[in-house]
Amino acid sequence: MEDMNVEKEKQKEGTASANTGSQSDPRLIAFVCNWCTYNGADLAGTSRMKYSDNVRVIKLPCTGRIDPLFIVEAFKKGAKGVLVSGCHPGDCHYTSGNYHSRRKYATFRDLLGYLGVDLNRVEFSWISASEGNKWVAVINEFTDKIKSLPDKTTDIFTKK
Amino acid sequence: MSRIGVFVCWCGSNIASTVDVEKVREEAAKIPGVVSAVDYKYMCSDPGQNSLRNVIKEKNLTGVVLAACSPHMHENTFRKAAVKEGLNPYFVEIANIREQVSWVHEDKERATAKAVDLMKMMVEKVKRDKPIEDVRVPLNKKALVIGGGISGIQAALDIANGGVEVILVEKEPSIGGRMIQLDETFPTLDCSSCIMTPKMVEANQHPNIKLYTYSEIEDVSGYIGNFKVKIKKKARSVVEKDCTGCGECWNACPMHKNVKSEFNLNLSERTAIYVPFPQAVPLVPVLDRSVCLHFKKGGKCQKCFDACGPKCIDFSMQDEIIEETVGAIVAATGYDLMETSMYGEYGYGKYKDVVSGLQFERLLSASGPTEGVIKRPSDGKTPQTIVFVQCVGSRDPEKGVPYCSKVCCMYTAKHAKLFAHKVHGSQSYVFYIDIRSTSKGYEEFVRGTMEQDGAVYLRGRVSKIYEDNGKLIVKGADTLSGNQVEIAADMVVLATGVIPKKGSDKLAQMLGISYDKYGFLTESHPKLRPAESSTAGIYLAGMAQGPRDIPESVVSGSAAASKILGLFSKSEYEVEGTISSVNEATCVACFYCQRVCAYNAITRKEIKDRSGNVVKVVASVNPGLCTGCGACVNACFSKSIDVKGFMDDQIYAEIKSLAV
Amino acid sequence: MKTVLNEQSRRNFVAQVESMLHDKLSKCYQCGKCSAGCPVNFEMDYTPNQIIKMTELGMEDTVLNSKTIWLCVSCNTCSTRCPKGFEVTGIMDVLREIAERKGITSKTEKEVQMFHEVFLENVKSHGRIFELELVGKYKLKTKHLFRDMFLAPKMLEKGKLKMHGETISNLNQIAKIFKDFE
Amino acid sequence: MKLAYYPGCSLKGTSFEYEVSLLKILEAMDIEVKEIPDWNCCGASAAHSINHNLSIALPARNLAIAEKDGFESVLAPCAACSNRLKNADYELKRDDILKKKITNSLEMPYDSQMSINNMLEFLIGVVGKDKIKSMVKKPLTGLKAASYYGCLLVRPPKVMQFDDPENPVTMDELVSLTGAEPVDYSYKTECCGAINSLSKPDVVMALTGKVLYDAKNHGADVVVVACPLCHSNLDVRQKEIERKYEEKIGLPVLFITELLGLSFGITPKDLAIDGHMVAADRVLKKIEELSK
Repeated sequence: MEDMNVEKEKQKEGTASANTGSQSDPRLIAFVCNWCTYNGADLAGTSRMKYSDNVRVIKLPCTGRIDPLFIVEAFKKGAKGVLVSGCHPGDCHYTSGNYHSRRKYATFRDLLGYLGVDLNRVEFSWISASEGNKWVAVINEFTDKIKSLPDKTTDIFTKK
Repeated sequence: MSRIGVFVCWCGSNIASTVDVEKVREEAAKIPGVVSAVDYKYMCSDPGQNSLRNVIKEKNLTGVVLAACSPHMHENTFRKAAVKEGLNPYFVEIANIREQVSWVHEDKERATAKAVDLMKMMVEKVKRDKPIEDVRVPLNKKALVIGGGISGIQAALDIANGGVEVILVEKEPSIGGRMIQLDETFPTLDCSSCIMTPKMVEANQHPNIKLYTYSEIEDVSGYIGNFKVKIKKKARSVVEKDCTGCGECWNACPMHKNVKSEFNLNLSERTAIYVPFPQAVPLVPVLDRSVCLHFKKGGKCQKCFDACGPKCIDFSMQDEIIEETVGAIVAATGYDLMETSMYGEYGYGKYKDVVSGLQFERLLSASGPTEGVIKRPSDGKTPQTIVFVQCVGSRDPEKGVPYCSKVCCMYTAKHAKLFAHKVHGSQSYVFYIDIRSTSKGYEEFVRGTMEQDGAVYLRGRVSKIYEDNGKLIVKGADTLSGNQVEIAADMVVLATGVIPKKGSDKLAQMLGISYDKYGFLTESHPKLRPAESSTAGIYLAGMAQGPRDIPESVVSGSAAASKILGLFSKSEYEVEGTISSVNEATCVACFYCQRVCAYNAITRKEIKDRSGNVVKVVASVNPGLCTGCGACVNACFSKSIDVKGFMDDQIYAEIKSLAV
Repeated sequence: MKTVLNEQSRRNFVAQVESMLHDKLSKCYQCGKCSAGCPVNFEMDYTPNQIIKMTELGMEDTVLNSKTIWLCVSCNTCSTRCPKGFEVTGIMDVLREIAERKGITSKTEKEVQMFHEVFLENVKSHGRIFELELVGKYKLKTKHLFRDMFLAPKMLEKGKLKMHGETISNLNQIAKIFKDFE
Repeated sequence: MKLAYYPGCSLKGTSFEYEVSLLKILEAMDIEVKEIPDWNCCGASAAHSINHNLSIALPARNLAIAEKDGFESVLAPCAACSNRLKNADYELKRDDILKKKITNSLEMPYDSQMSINNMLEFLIGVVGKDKIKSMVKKPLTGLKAASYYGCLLVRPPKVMQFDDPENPVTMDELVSLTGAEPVDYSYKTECCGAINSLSKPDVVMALTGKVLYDAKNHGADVVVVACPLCHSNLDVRQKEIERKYEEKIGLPVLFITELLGLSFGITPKDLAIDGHMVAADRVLKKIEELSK
């Protein structure tokens, strides 16, 4: 019990300025589509589910709008992890935007790796408007995963 | 220079209990360009909206950020309020600090920090907002209906009765489609001709309907409100306006054998110059040049020409291309029945007395090849025992299609019923897997076939049909009693499955609308937009969308018509302004954007000099078709396309604002 | 099992059953609720709904020789709950009666059949049931001499089994009924 | 009203306790019934199983005699008898051809005006709750009694026209009148298999066992019946069932008339309760203790 309090205190100390972007309190950016995942996140809210507060959401019309360079830019600006999430395959509001996004990322991965981004720090998921619980799970798991990665600033955006 | 106002909403305690709203307001005030930062208990309330309007007016704001609930809740509310003060509605941005902050986090300090971040992001975004005007597309108030079956006719009549001009195009020599081939219709047993023929005549005579039969769509371009359509009117060899439909020509035609009647599904013969059936609309024959002796034997035979009183036979007639501009299109291309050649075990084609359900309709029909007396094709005798086999091709992923054809349960019950009515003392057996009878009066109809008309239903598929001593031996199963059953029948009727009309996929490609893996046209939304195709201005009706019965086809025809009448009730079509636009100066005309566009919204545009020489080709966005998804933006190599409301510089600014 | 449907004999059999049943076989839509609630389903060779279907298909031999018709305890659960109001219990009576008339002896359930026969003989000879005689004759006929015999002494002691039966006075009338309807 | 009484064979034999107790409580309530003269067996389960016409003709004779003797109402305490009498009446009403054949054979007319009552209908409908309530001298407070209706009283409902076939309550109401507590359990109307009692004892024990164990598991001290065939299975075969399923039951099975008799203060001996195979001693002792 005491230990936990100590832990909590520590956490608070570390976040005096809230989200220093350090490895222990990483800044995460989520690029989500307006129709499925943004609504899924809203549903988590209306259902009063609780999840990690490290994430910042950037809303786009569709995952098909996500330029891979947005991901690069996010890491450049100090994000420790980037999440891309849209409608499930076949459910895209714009018929096929999420397929474009998926295909683009498949080819873009290698380039990210070449740039020195640990590919564990980028995640793709499909979260529908009815999956508030999935949004919560994905955010929490992703945050934990990023926190567990080796704390080397060189991991991100530095050519090895 | 931006003059931004930030409004932080408490939402009572919904936000204020977890987010330090005053802190958010203080942080907002520090941002360069923010000239006003206030917090208020309920921004969405009337006083809240009034304060928003007052500040816009007093501080002459160029942009507004509301740190409040989800944009999906009140974005429109605040945009409307802003518009009242003369602000472009797209200069209002929402930072979602309720659904995505106060309701999902507990640590007030950290939640406040996140709320500040989201507010800052939106301030950066709104600084870069450009005014967006909704797009208005002019409408050509004329509709094209493709397909002259019941759903197409219904759509055409409804549109025409709404006072709008309609062009109705039918591939076959007569309108009427599949329905006019049917005998009586379930569950009321009213005769198909009796209820269909008046509609056909009405369509033909309607002042607002222009009818093209024996015609096909050659090309479609354009977009909602402005479709350019090319219709190929095939050479009929008969001058329509002069023909009286007297029949002298086909009576004179020497080719009265060996040519099978398509309308009667090969159960009878027709002449080279013919009308498919006596009630055809228009009652004008077509000369089938592939079998006509005049064309096969170098012009010697001209018996029809000689017989024709008004001299309207024209052997030299050519195909004609007609161009029309329409504002909306209905695709009602209908269906075909599955070929059963892959069912060798059922002997269709091998045994004359194994017929399809549609053939049996013709045998039942008073205007059919047997004048409504049920005679089996092999020897013309009236069958005493008929076995009906359901789900032939349907629900058979191995050989046929996995889906249910929906109408077979009902028409088989109808067949068995009419057989019992017409042949006294006869017996029918029906092999089925499930009985699907879900509309009004349907279940009672099927039960009546069993309980009043004595049809014996056996739950199971048929494995094989073979001939033995003049009888068709049907080997089936009755899974309910667990028995293999063998029945000696005089005739077998196969309820063949429904597939999309041949060539409807090509038409769909021409129209730029999507279709599923079977070829059925797909709805814009399977539940909420069932009458719309994926492309604005193109609507769907009838079996082209998937198996359905007559009432449903009529409903879908009317639904498409009402959508079009609704569309045409305004002078212009309005499109949300958040669409893509091309920077023609930098576009290199690679057209990668065109490839990713799911809406065919990108077209080639030629830029000409004063003397009319093409100096440059660029991509151009059709505002009538663009939905603003932004896929093209990412496909562009030269960064020449951007999507309004979500422009590159805005998103980069948002990311930058989150820098740590 | 393989069945070759003979249309004429199917129709004859269906007509016979339906006239005795005062109900139509085609009413049954095979939902299986009868079989679902049947308390003796576990012992049957065909479920009640199968019996109905096979009767409709004219599978006379199969249904008349089935165990099911003799195992049915006439509890009427099936008929009571039948959504189509079909006489499920009734069809069992009808099929038993047809089997009896045809002289078909159930191979596996002959005890049931014999009990009914012995019972009616008992009624025929006394007008009422003389239980000791009924049991005795049944046991002789089925050769199950010792089954349930352990119950007898105590039942005798309790007075449940009477040593003498009652015979009604107007036995002639009973004889006439049997003559007219047997 | 002249009340005819059709005892049926069981009440003169294996279920004599039923008749003894019935006549005792009728006497206590001062109600007179008259046995149908020269009645014959209704044919019960056997006749309808193999000879439909006989199954109508046999009970029809009893009804015709009763009618001829001027009765309007008949009490058939045996559930099987009342079931067959009602069935015969039903068939004669709907099948004119059969009716003609049968009345010809009997050489007696039958007008189909007879009201046929099973035991429960008789007690609630003819005697009346108030009368019964007024007779209760020794309320059986604290006794838990599971009413077992079986099949024949309630099914088929269109013929029996008695209570709710899926959830009958008439006997439970009578149980409540005695002061005892009705037990709610799941096998109230499940079949005990009586028709095949002698010919398929294994099946019958399986069915009867379920009823007894379920009643016991729901806390019953005693099972109450209104059918001699049910009684035979539940009582006479109970020991055997215990042996077969290796679990003690020990539930006395009383006729509803016996339960009423006890509450009227009639001695168990006068009600012939000692005629049952499963001794009711413990329950009787409990009743004695509770009444103190």
